[in-house]
Amino acid sequence: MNDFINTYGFLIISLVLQAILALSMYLPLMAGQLSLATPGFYAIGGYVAAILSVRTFLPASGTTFPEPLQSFVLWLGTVFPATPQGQAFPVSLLLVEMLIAGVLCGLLAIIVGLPALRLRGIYLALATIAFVEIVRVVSLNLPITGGSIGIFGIPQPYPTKFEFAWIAVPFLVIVALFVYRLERVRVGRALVSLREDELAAAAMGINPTYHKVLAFTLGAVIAGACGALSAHFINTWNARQGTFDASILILAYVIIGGSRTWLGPIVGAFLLTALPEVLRGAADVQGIPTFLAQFLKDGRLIIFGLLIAFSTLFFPQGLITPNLFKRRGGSEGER
Amino acid sequence: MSDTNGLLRIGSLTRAFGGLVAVNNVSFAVNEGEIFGLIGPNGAGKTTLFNLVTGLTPPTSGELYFKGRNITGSRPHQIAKLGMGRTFQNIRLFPNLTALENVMVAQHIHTRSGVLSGVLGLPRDRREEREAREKAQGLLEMVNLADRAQVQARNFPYGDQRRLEIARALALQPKLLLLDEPAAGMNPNEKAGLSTFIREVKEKFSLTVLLIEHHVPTVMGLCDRIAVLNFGQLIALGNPAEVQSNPAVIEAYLGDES
Amino acid sequence: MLAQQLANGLAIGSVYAIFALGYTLIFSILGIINFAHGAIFTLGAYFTYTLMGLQFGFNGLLAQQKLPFGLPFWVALLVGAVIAGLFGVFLERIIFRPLRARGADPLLTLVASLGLAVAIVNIIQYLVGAETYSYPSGAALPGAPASVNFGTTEAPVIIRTAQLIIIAVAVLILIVLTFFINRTKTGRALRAVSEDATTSSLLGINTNQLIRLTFFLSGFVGGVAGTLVGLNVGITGPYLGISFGLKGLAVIVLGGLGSIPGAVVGGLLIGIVEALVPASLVSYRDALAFAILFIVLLVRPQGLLGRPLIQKV
Amino acid sequence: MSAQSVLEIRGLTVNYGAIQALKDVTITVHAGEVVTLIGANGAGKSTTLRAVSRLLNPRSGSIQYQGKDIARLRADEVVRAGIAHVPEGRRVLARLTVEDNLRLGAFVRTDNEAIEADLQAQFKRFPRLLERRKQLAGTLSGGEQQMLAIARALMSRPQLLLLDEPSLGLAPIIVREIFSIIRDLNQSGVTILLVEQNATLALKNSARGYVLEAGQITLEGPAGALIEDERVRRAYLG
Amino acid sequence: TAQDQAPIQIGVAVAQTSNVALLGQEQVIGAQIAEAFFNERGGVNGRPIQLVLQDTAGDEAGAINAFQTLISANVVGILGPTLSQQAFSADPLAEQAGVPVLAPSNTAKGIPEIGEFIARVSAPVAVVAPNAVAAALDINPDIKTVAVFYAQNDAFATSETGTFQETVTARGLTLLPVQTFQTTDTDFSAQITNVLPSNPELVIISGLAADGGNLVKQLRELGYTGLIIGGNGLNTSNVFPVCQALCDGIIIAQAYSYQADTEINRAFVEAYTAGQGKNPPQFSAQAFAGIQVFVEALTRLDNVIPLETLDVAQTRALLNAFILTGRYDTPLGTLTFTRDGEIIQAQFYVAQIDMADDGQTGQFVFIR
Ligand SMILES: Nc1ncnc2c1ncn2[C@@H]1O[C@H](COP(=O)(O)OP(=O)(O)OP(=O)(O)O)[C@@H](O)[C@H]1O
Ligand SMILES: Nc1ncnc2c1ncn2[C@@H]1O[C@H](COP(=O)(O)OP(=O)(O)OP(=O)(O)O)[C@@H](O)[C@H]1O
Ligand SMILES: [Mg+2]
Ligand SMILES: [Mg+2]
Repeated sequence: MNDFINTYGFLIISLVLQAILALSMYLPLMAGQLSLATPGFYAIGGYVAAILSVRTFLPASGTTFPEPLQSFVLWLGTVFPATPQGQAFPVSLLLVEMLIAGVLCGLLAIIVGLPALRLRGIYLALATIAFVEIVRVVSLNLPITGGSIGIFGIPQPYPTKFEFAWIAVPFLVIVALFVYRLERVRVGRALVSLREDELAAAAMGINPTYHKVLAFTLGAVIAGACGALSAHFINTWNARQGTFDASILILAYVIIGGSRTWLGPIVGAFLLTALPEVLRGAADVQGIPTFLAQFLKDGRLIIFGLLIAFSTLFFPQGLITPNLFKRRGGSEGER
Repeated sequence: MSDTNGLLRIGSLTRAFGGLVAVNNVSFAVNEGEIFGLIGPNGAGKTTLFNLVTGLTPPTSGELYFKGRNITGSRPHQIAKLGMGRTFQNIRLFPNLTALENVMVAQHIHTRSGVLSGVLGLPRDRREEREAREKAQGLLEMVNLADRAQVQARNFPYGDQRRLEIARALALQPKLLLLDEPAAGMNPNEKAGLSTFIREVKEKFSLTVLLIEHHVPTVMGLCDRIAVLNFGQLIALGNPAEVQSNPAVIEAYLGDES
Repeated sequence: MLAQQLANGLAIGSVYAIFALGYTLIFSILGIINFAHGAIFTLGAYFTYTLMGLQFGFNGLLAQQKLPFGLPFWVALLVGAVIAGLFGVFLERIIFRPLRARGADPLLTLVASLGLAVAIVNIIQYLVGAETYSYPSGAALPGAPASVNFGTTEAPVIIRTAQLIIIAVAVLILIVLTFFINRTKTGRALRAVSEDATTSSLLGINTNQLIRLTFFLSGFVGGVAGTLVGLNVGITGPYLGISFGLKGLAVIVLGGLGSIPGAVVGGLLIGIVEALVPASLVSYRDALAFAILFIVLLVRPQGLLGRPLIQKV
Repeated sequence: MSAQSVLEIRGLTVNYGAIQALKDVTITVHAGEVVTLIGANGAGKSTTLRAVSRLLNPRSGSIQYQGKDIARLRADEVVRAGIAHVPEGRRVLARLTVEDNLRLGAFVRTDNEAIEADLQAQFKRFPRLLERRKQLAGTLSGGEQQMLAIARALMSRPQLLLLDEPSLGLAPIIVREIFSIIRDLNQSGVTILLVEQNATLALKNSARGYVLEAGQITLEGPAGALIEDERVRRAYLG
Repeated sequence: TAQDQAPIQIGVAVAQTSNVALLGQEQVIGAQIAEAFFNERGGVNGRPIQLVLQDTAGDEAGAINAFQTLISANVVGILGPTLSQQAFSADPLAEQAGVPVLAPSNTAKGIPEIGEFIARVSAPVAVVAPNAVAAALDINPDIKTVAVFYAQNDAFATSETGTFQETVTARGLTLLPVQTFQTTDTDFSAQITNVLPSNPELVIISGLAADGGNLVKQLRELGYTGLIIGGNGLNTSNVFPVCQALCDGIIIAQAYSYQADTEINRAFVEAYTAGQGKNPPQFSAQAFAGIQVFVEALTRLDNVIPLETLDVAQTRALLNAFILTGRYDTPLGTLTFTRDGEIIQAQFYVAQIDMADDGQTGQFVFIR
């Protein structure tokens, strides 16, 4: 058991964090908005935590800021004291970082979302990818984000990766419960009606802009806080954490898992994150022929890709559909 | 424009699509409590006029007043909130939602529950949710769809979808109900039933109804007054008898043998 | 200097454009973003390499292998592109058609194409390694100079020959495709299928056959593009095409989804914007390109040449 | 009535998931006839037409067209065999022009000159379409779209025409026009299976009729007899 | 003999997939040659070694997963990961678990400082890079203006360019505005146009093989005739197919020379050439050296305390101490470590690329 946790502890927490990101992308999708901005907010959240905990904001010897910025920076330095060697980073501060990251991303989401959410479908997707790219390039250029090397040596709140479960699991549970409930109440119904038919929804008195920005912002808050947690979790943070590839991968979680109910994104994230590692593990299973073991190792991404492609055939609405929960009329006769 | 003090006043409304003037300088008023018909040949601009009134299409020029307020340029959800509900000529239900959910969505403006309180399920929100559900169920009963409340809207046959749309519009508790060809796709028997139904809900909810319909007996039997559009222009306005005998209307719309 | 930067933009942009042409073709007919296009593009480059009878490197299953014969470059390019086209048809048969038959969400199709892309890229790596390959220099136009100066010696406007070939071929493909789609009966049927496949079948259109044709054309164009880009920058590994995925998407969206001239205009425009970024801001180049894309979309939500999103209520 | 049958539907059963939409439906249409199918909302009229044009797969039953089984053909092959379907809800190709829509109606034909002539004939029939020739079909008014859908179906010169509520959303003048077209077509030898809510008008223009209730045929007979039938009068003629 | 006993497992966590695989594949080859080579010579006092390969792919999570798997598999030490950024996230795990790590190619600043158990056999760029500038000035003492290009999204290229720029300034040369690109770029004409009108006499490129090779090619095609220095990312025969004949003359500082005339290097070159048909690149040599350090340190340890008497944790801890205190004659030359784990390498080289007339094959000719 201990062995298992040692080997797979990191993976298990990764699953949880990826599931949170999947839900963050699911929220705007609930309102029919194909936003791929999640990795952008995730990256920003991570930088917030990295900068605060590694104290990169503190001016290197001698540099001073003009007042009142200087006092603010000094004050920030007292709030986030240096973590002494060999001592754990206080969990309370980690939670504060998550909060700050969430709020910051939320505000940014409103600013980005108000203009961007006038776009639809693929156009919106691309505008949000543009956002992700801009965040990436800017963080490559700023000194405070450490350029392409990024920020490393982020202090650890726990001695082992698996213990991040103390924060990650409740975080996922809260987010999942939130989305689960949201789907069943007034605001959630308004979001879904926008996905179904925006014009008709507007004619029923639902303010499209407000609700779209709301869903987008909620997603951003979650992604930002998740980024803050992840920065500690993977020790280092750099511009490669929030990229187009991540956008697409998270979208795959949501779609493969099922994009019409809260459980889908979670299941999708679990499966797709675990799969390459399961294949890695399968190669080490005793007794399988060496050629197969070799292929499982070298070709594991081939299998991964094919599984993604072909699973869509068997679950054309995603793995988890609302019909799993309630019985509704199907349409098998339609060609 | 100044003499009438109707619930809905349309002043010199014009809408052009490129070179095509779909609605051309139309003015009239719909009085509170009446059933007002809008007829005219295909492509005369009736649906466009509906879209202008409900804010889905911005006018090229002209003005709109609803309950005495200038609503020109208001957004659709704002107009809906003021008390205007509508159905669509090409049915626009929320296809993957159940009939019940379709109706509940339309109660949005009459419920309060916010994101957090709703998610937390505070007692007040639970009550509100339950009431909304009951009210929606009641509306479905009125349109005879209560037994299929849990069926997704897209699985309803055409005629039932029309009725569901009406139920959904009623859930807005509108002052003014706009129906775009509500009887399309119904047989004469069902059309007669629909007429009765419209009259009933009008009384029950003290509605004003603005209605587009091509089925002449339905229109004539139901409406207090009728406006006739042709090529975007208002060519006649009056009670059914007047309109029916108007030579211009016969020529453009009814045809001679009716 | 400005003229040279514009020429640079044209050159960069033509690569984006030629990549985007096949990409947009599938989008315009099927309404799906086919991420596997980047992989087919890459395959095209490798097919041509193989058909020229050139040898593979030291990694992968096919290490040190080569065909017993070798075709001249342009013949290999055409045959390779046909194989790439057939490969597209094959993917259509095994994934996209079944998905259509099951009424899958377009996003799911996108994800499936992503899976295919991952698989293909890794199959390439499994077979021939991650090494770089290239066609022999001068393969395309033996004896031609490496670049052509369109300006004077004092104020040079230089474009590299490989890029001139790409520009020429991109324009040729654009003309042929535009004519085909707008002027022929099959083209009209294709547009019908892109609107509504069910209704099209009610008009006697064999939708599956046309969609197959689309995949063939897209794969063919992608194969040609992959080879030409390989000629320009070398076959830089299995990720050659995938690395264009993001820019390619930006290009077809900027140009207007489904618009074939839009792909070319969008490609050239992004290329020119990138080239005109002042030297001091060059490290923000990608951000600027995307910022401009963002702004263009806010002003013209349907892209430059896209048809406005009509919604008759 | 002894004419050979063009369309023979036997024992047709169609399910939508768990819902049975048609049960053991049997309908015969003879060459040169107009046959009307009436029934309440959701009775299965559209489903019947969709099964014939192969937009859906029946669970069981046979569909024979001119003596050949078409239950295994693809939708486009059915069109090539000579059947045109004006579907419920118009389904014009929204982002193609009116003219493109019409030309696509003749997709299965290769006689280019005759196609041009037919195009002009449709424009003559529906002058509104001529006016709107270059307009995108999706921006037409509802009624205009309906005209386009009918004209488009005629462009394939069908031998059997399936019409699903052709008068839906049309002004009275145009409705009359549609029925005169139906008569003309029929006189020129086209066989027609008509679904129509305006049952009186439809039956007046047909030879025979079927009444569909909850997925089953409950009545059939000569049109005149159906118009007189008390049950039909009460349920469908209002 | 070596085959009788259970082998000692050494982990190798490098990028076998993703777009970093180009480098990772070279490392795997080097490590595998070392495995065969040392087992042939009796392994660790008669006990064979066995490599346990885990793919890190190109990202941080992949590196962490690979490291976790290896740590749990009870390897005595780990060679890896490929990228510095991956090292920053994965190495702390090994540090925590007390597993010695040798970085085969992490040249960024701060790697050995991650912890006691982290050391590297890859000399930091700051040490290697200046040699190339010196060599260029030897060839052309008239160099005045220098243009610098670097791949902004690559940690390695970013730190390398810093060193290059410092060297250039320190030597009193004029530095033109620095041009950046991304490793995924394929067209560099815009950047080239930015500097070419200023007539630089030397161009320095920090990037990876594909982008760097294309940059060289396009510089030449657009008319640049001066000297070109390539950073360590271009230090692989994989640039040959990219710039072909135009690669000719690129100056590259080396931490390794296949011409180094030592016994171990001759053996390594022979083994590599037999399998791969070309001369070994630096990445393979460094991976070989990494395994060699493990083997020799294990051997010394075994001489002092027999390995059978130690459990895994003890082996790992002692191995780390033995690694840092040893002196190794590797293909890279003689290596020792500082107490931090920083490499002290005795010798560096500068090579120039010489392309054959067909423009397809080439070799690195050592000039220093
Ligand atoms: N978005 C648009 N772009 C171009 N033309 C349009 C647009 N919307 C409507 N039209 C045109 O405006 C005219 C009026 O259309 P509208 O839908 O209002 O007609 P209608 O009176 O409702 O007709 P029907 O009874 O057939 O529904 C039509 O000729 C139509 O083609
Ligand atoms: N896609 C579908 N999925 C599930 N059920 C369907 C679907 N389409 C139709 N049905 C059901 O099949 C039955 C028959 O529908 P159909 O559309 O054939 O009726 P109809 O007679 O044409 O009615 P209308 O006059 O309203 O057009 C109805 O009960 C309807 O609910
Ligand atoms: Mg209308
Ligand atoms: Mg029907």
